[in-house]
Amino acid sequence: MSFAFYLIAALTVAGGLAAVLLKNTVHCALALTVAFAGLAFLFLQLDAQFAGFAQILVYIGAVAILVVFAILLTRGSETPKDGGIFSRTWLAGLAVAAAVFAMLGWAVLQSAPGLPGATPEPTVTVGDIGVALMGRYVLPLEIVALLLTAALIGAVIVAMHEKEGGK
Amino acid sequence: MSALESSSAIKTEKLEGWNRPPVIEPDGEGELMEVAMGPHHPSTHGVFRMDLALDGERVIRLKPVFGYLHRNHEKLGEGQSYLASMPFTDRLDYICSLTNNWAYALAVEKLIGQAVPERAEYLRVILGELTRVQNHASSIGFLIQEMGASGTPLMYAFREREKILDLFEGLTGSRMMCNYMRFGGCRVDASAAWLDAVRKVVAGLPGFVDEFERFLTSNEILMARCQGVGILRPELAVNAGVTGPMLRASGVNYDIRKVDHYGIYDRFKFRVPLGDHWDVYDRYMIRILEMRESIGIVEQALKDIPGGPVMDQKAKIRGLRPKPGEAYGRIEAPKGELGFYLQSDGSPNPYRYRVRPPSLINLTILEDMCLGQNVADVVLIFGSVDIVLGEVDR
Amino acid sequence: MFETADQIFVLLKHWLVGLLPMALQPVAGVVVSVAAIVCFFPALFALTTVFERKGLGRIQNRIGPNRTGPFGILQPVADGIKSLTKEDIVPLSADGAVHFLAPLVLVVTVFMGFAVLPMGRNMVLADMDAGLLFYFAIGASTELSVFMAGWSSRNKYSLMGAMRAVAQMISYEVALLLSSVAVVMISGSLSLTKIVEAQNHYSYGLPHWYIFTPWGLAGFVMYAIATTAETNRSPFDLPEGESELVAGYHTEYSGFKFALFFLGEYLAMFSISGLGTTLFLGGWSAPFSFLTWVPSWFWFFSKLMMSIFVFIWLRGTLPRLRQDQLMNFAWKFVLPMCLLNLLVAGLWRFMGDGWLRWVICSAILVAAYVGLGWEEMRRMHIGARSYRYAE
Amino acid sequence: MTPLAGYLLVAALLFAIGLAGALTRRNAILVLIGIELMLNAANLNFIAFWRYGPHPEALTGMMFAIFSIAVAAAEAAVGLGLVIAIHRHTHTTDLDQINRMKG
Amino acid sequence: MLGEGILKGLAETAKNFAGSFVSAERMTTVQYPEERIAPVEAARVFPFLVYDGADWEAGMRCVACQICEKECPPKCIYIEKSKDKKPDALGKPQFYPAKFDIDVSVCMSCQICVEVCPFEAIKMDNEFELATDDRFGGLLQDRKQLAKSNEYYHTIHPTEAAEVDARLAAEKTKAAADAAAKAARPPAQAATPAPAQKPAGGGE
Repeated sequence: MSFAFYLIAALTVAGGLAAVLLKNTVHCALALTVAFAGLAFLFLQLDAQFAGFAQILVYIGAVAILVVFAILLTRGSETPKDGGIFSRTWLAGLAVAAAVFAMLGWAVLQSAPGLPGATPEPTVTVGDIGVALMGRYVLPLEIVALLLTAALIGAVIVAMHEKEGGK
Repeated sequence: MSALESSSAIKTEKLEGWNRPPVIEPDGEGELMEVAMGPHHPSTHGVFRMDLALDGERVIRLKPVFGYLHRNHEKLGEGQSYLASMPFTDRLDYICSLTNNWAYALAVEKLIGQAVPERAEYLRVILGELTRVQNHASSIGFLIQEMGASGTPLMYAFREREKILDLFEGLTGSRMMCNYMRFGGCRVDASAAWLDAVRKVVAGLPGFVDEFERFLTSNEILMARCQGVGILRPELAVNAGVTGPMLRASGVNYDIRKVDHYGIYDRFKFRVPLGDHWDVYDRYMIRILEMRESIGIVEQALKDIPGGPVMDQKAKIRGLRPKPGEAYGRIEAPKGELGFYLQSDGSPNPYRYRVRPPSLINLTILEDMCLGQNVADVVLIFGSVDIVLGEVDR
Repeated sequence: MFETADQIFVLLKHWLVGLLPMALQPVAGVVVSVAAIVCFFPALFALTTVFERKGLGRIQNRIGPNRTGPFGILQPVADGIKSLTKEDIVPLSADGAVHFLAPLVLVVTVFMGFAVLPMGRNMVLADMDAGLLFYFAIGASTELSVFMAGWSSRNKYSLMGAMRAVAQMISYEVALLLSSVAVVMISGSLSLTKIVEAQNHYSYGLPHWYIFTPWGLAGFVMYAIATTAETNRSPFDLPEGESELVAGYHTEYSGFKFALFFLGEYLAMFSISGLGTTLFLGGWSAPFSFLTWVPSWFWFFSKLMMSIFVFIWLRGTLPRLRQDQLMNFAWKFVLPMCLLNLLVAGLWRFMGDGWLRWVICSAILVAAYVGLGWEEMRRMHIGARSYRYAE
Repeated sequence: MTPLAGYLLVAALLFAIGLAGALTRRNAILVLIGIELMLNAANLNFIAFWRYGPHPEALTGMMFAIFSIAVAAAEAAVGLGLVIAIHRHTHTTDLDQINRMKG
Repeated sequence: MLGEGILKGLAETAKNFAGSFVSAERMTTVQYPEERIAPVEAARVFPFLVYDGADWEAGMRCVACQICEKECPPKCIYIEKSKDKKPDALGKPQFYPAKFDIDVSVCMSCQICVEVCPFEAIKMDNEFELATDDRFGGLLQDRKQLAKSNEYYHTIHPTEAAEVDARLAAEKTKAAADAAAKAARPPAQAATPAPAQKPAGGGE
C-alpha cells in the first residue's frame, strides 16, 4: 500500500464526511466534488484510466453542477430555522449505518488474508473498452442509452414549469 | 393610427391604451430578486439608478431614480442675466451644446422680438445639423457599446465626431462648450476657410455612415438583440410626451423642424424617417437615417449660404431688460424637443426660467419599455433612449 | 541539424534530467516538463494581453498601450505589479474559504489541460491513451470554480454571472464534445498524438488536415463557436458582460486573485485553441510538405497564435448575445449541426475515396446550415428592414 | 493488508458515510448526495475487484462501473428534478415536512 | 443567410485593422505630450489682462470698471478698484485694478468677460496646461500672473489682435482730435468717451 493511496483515501473519506456533515448545503456539494475527485484518483490508482476520466466528466462536470443548481433553485443553502440539519430519527439512521460499516468491515478483514495480492498491471487500452462496448456489451449499452434518453426527457418534464391551467 | 400620421393633427384625447404600465406577474415561484443598478454601474451613462425587481432575469418592476447630478440650472438662470445663462446651457446636454444655445437664443429672441440675420440663420442650421450628426453617431456608438461590442463602434463614431468637434473648435473656440449663439445672431463670423473645412468634412460623412452600416446594421447578433426589444407603442409615446428620434421610431411623424417652422428649415429639402416596429432597432436605424438627412441639409446650407453680418447690429447683448412677458422657444434637438420657457418681469434677470429637457421626458417612459424584458435588455433600452444625465438632472 | 532544432526542447530536457542521479530521473522528467509548461504559458499570457490590447486598439483605430517599455511590451509587467500590490478585498459577507479557493481551482484545472496537448513532435507531457477524454474531464471541472467564485462573493451580479457562466459552459460543452467526436470517429483514437499523426501526411504537397474536409470544416466551425462560448469570450461573454453585470462572477475579486482569474481565462483560451489546432488543424504538422524542416513546435504555436488572433478579432467586432438567445443557439443550431456532422463523418468514412463523397457530404452540410440558419432567423423574428419617410 | 482489502475498506467506509447521510439528513438534496456516495462506493468495489481479480482483460468489473456511472447520472438528473418539482409544490426540501403523498 | 452580417462586420474591422497601419485618415491618434496640435486661432481657455508697452503695471488696459466681474456667469473674477488714478494709454487718468484675481478652478472659459469688456483689456489665452498640485494659491491667479503683453496677444490671436489694435488706434486718433478740439474750446464735456458698441463681442 503506497503513501499516495492513504493520502487519496483520506481525502476521499474526508470529502464524503464533509458532504454529509456540513451545515451549508453548498459546502456539502463542494465537499462532494472533493470526494468524487478522490474516487477518480483511486480509479486511476487502480489503472482504470477510462473509468477515472468518466468519473470526473460525469460526476464533477455534471452531477455536482446539477446538485449545486438544485440547491440554488430550491434555496436550500439557507439552513432551516427550526431544529437542526439532521432529521428527528438521526440516531436510528446513524446506528444502521454504523452497523452496516461494522459488518462490511468485519467481512473484509475476515477475508483479507485470502484476497489476491499484487497482480501485474492489466494492459487495457481505450480501444479494448470500445471494442468490448460495441461487441459483448452492445445490448447493455443500447439499454443505457435508452435509459439516459428516458431519464433526460423525464427529468425535463418533472422539473418543467407547470402550466397555469394545470393547477 | 392614421390620425397620428399627419403631424399637425395629433389628438391625444382619443387615444386608447394609455393607463398604468401593464403589471407583469412573475411566473416562477420564489421571491423576486431586487437589484439596484447604479448609481455606480458601467452602463448608466453617469450617475443614475434603476431599482429593478427581477424574476430570474426578467424585469418585473423598474424604478428610475434621478437627481444624482442635479446642478440647479433653472434656479441659477433666474438669478443671473440672460447672457450669463448662455454658457450654462452648454452644460445641459454636453454632447450637443450648440443646439442648446440655439434653443435658448430662440427663446430670448422671441421674448424681445429680435430678428436674426440671414447668414447667422444658415450658420445655425449648419452647426445644428452637424451637432445632430455627431450626437447620433456617438449615441448609436454607446448603444452598441452597451450591447458589449468592446468599444469598436464607439471608437469609429468618435473618430468622426472628432472631425466635427474640430470644426466647432475652429469656429467657436471650444470643442464641446461652444457658447456660440447670441440673441440676434452668432458670436463670430465663419471664415471662408472654415466653410471649406466644413465642406470637406461633410463630404466624408456619408462614407462613414456607410461604413457603420456595413459594419453593424445587418449583423445578426445586433438584429437579434434589438429587434422586438423595448417596444414603445405610439399612443404611449405621444401621451408620455416623448419626442425626437424615439417618437419617430415609434412611427409618429412629428419633427419640430417641420412642425414649428423655426429658423429657415422651410428652405431645405429633407425627409423624416419613421419606424414601423417601435423597437430598439428602429431607434438605431432612425438615427442612422437622420444622420443621412442631416448631412443633406448641411450640404444644401453650404451651397447657398449668403454673406452679410452674423449679428444684428441693433442687438443688445449686455444689460438686456425685456419687457414683461413670456416666451417659449423650442427646437428639434438631436434628442427631441428642447424648449426654454422664459418669463420676464422687466428686470435684467428672467423671472422664471424653465427647460424642457428631452432626455428627462424620454426617460420617464423607461419602465413601460422594460417590463417583462430581460435584464440585459434594460441597459440596451436605456441606451436606445439616448440621454445625457446633465440634461436629465439639470 | 533540422532534426535538432525540431527536438531541441526534448533534448534539453533529457540533458537536464541526465544530470541527476538515476533514481530521481523519472520524477525529474515530469517536474521539468511541468515547470516548462507552468513558466511558458503564463509568459505567453503576458504577451497575449499586450497583443490583444494593441490588436483591439488597431481595430478601433487607436494605438494601444505603448508607454511602458519599447512598444509597450512591458505593459504586462506593469499590470502584474499593479495587481500584486493592490489590496486584496474580500467582502465581509463572503464565504472566505470558497472565495479564496475559486481562482486557485480554476488555474490548477486549466493547467492540467496542457498535460495532454502535443506541442511538437515528441513534445507531450502525458501521452495518454484517453487524452481527449482527460481533456474534457478536466475542462468540465473548471465550471465548478466559476460557480464557487460567483456564489461565495454574495453579490447579486456575481451570482447571476456565475449561473450564466455555468449554464453556458454546460450547454456548449455538449457541442464541444460532439464536434470533437467526429475527429475521433475518423482517426479512430482518443489519443491526441495519434490524432496528429493521422493528419501528418501529404498529397500534392498539401496536408491531410481534417479542416480540409467538409465534415472537418463544419466540425471546426462548430468547435470554434463552442470554444468561444466555453472560454467566455465575446460574443459569448455574458457571464462577465460589463454593461449588465459589472464584471460577472469576478466582480468581488481584486488584486492577485483577480489576476489569477484573468490568467485562468487566457490559459483556458490557449489550451482550448491548442486542442482545436490538434484536432482540426493538424497539430504540429507543417502546412506544406516542403516546409516540414521547420521545427514542429513552431507550427503548433503559430497556429495557436492565429487562433488567438481570431478571438481578438471577434472581440473587436461583435456585440454580445443575450442569455436566452445564447441557449437557443446552442441547443437549436449548434447541437443539431454537430449531430448531423457526426452522421456526415460516418458517411465520409464509409464512402471510400473519390469526388462523390465530397459532393454529397458538402451538400448535406451546406443544406443543413442554410436550413437551420433560416429557421434560427425566423424563430428570432429578425431580418433586414426597410424604412418609410414622411415628407 | 493486501491492496485490495484497503480499497474495499475505503469503499465500505464511504458506503457507510453515504448511508448515514441518506438516513439522517433532513434536506432532500443531501439525501441524494448520500445515495451518490453509496453508488460511488460500489463503483470503487467493482473497479478494485476488476483490477485484482483473475481476469482483468475480460473487463467485467470495469464495464459494470461504467454502466453504473451512466445510470447514476440519470438517477441524479431525475432525482434532482423531483426535488425541484416537490419544492415548487411544497416550498420546502425538508423531508420531515414532506411526509404525505398528497400535495 | 445566417452569419452574413457577421462576416461583413469582420471584413470591416479587418479593413480598419490593416488601415490603421497605413492610413493617417484612420489612425487619428495624437500622442499628446510629444506630439501637439497647434491650437486653433479661435481657441479660448483662460482670460488674461492685456498691457501695452514694457511695464505691465503701467500699461495695463484694465480700468477696473468691474463689468466683467458682474457679468461673469460662474463669478470667478474678483476686482478691487484702486483709490488713486493713473494715466492710461490715451493719457487720461483712470482707475486701475488694485486687485484682479481669477480662480482657475471656477472659470469655465466662456469668454463672456471678453465680450463685455469695453476697453479690450481682457482677452482669452490658449494656454491650456494650467494644472497645478497646489490646491489653494496656485488655482488663484492674481493680476501679475494674468498680465500679458499685447505682443503676446498678437502671437496667439493675430487676426483678432490686429482688428483690436486698429480699433484702439482709431479711438486714440479720435481722442487726440477731441483733445485738440477740447484744447481749442473751453472744457465742458465728461472726460471719458462712451465706449463704442462692439460688434459681436470683439470676434474676427
